[in-house]
Amino acid sequence: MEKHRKPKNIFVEGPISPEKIAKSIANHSSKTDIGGHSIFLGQVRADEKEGGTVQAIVYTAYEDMALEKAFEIREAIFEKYPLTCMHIYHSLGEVKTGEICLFVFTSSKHRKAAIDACEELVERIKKELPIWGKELVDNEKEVWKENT
Amino acid sequence: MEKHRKPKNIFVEGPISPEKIAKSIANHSSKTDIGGHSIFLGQVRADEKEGGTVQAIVYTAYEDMALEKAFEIREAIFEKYPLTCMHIYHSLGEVKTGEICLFVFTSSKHRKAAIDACEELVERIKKELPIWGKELVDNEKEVWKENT
Amino acid sequence: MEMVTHRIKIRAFGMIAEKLGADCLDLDSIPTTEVLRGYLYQQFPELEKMKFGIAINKKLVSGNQPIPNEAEVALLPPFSGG
Amino acid sequence: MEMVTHRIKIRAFGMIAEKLGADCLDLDSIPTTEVLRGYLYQQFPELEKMKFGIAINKKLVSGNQPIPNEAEVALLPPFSGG
Repeated sequence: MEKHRKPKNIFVEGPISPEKIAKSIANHSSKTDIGGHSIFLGQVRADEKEGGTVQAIVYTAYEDMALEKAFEIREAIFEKYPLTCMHIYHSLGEVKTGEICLFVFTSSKHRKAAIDACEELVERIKKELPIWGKELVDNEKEVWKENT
Repeated sequence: MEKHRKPKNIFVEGPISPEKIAKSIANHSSKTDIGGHSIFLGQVRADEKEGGTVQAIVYTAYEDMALEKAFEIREAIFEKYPLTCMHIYHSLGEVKTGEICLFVFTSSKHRKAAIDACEELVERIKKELPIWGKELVDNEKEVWKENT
Repeated sequence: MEMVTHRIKIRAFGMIAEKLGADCLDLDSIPTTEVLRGYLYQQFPELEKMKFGIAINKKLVSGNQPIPNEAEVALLPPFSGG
Repeated sequence: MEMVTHRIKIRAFGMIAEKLGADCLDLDSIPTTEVLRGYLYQQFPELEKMKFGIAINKKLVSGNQPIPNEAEVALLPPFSGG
């Protein structure tokens, strides 16, 4: 049996649909050692920018590096918390306001591990993955986002 | 306009379906000031008990008191965190192993408020709502759960 | 001529209801939670070994508390929702 | 007779790619990240006002670092995923 985990693709073209999230949840009903799931969803906001309102964000990434880094983060979080499962999905391309661009999902026997791991994952994803969002404003200006 | 919030029903007969969760997520796509959602799901575990494996939990509640208390918790959490939305659903009746019995959903402009509020809600729900789970074991024994 | 009686309604949940053999019980002449516990322990000795809280009109109380007439008094074993 | 040249491949992302007008750039004779920054600032003066990190073969580096031959060197403006 191969125990070594390989980098999984985390990228989804366009928005992440609620149906995909539902399917991912349903897939865990056979894992009856899970007691709690923690989910974080990033949604594109209609922020007011100079000259207009954000209509969408277009995401690009340095994909190879992002996947390697996501794998490294996954391994570190699995090491730190007693998790049963962990899933990360991030959009590429255009995601309109109100749509989901990030889906982070952790599951564990007990709630605390799932909740803490999910929060740490979200922070690390935002800080460490080479992904960029360009906000499209309704006056056709474009503004590059920056995580703080 | 009526600004006073009234206790909402939080109880769902039987398990909470992934489709209900998807629908609840989709309902928020029109709220374009939301930047992050935090979700916690409680799932029934197939724990090993004296004489067998848990097959299901049957939930009962002191419903009137639970709704009053849930309302009080909701108000306190809305007071403490800048949330856009908050939803709480808890099963009554039988929920089989692998099925979802608790769905807590918070949304905010920024992720931190949504994540912190969700975690606090889950803790308070488990500690303060008069709800009881009786575990059905496969040898037909019944074991009352107790939150710690 | 009718006597004015102090009546309360007991609601029991979870394993307490199982021990009582009922969800509901109408009692009179139970002026305080201490008297209530004494009465219940006398009637249902098994309860003495069980942990349960008391809510009066849907509010948890602690220590010895007066029970108003017509109150709904709930016997609440440790919660286990979620 | 061919000279052995030190070649690197530059990949640019986000607003850095916009300023460069390209996602990719092949350069030679760039032995260190300091030389790379100097070259880029000279060719694209606007970059000097912009914050960007450098990854060599998909690993972020800091300070002045040697760039191996055939390396893939990425210019990474501040991340904004999620």
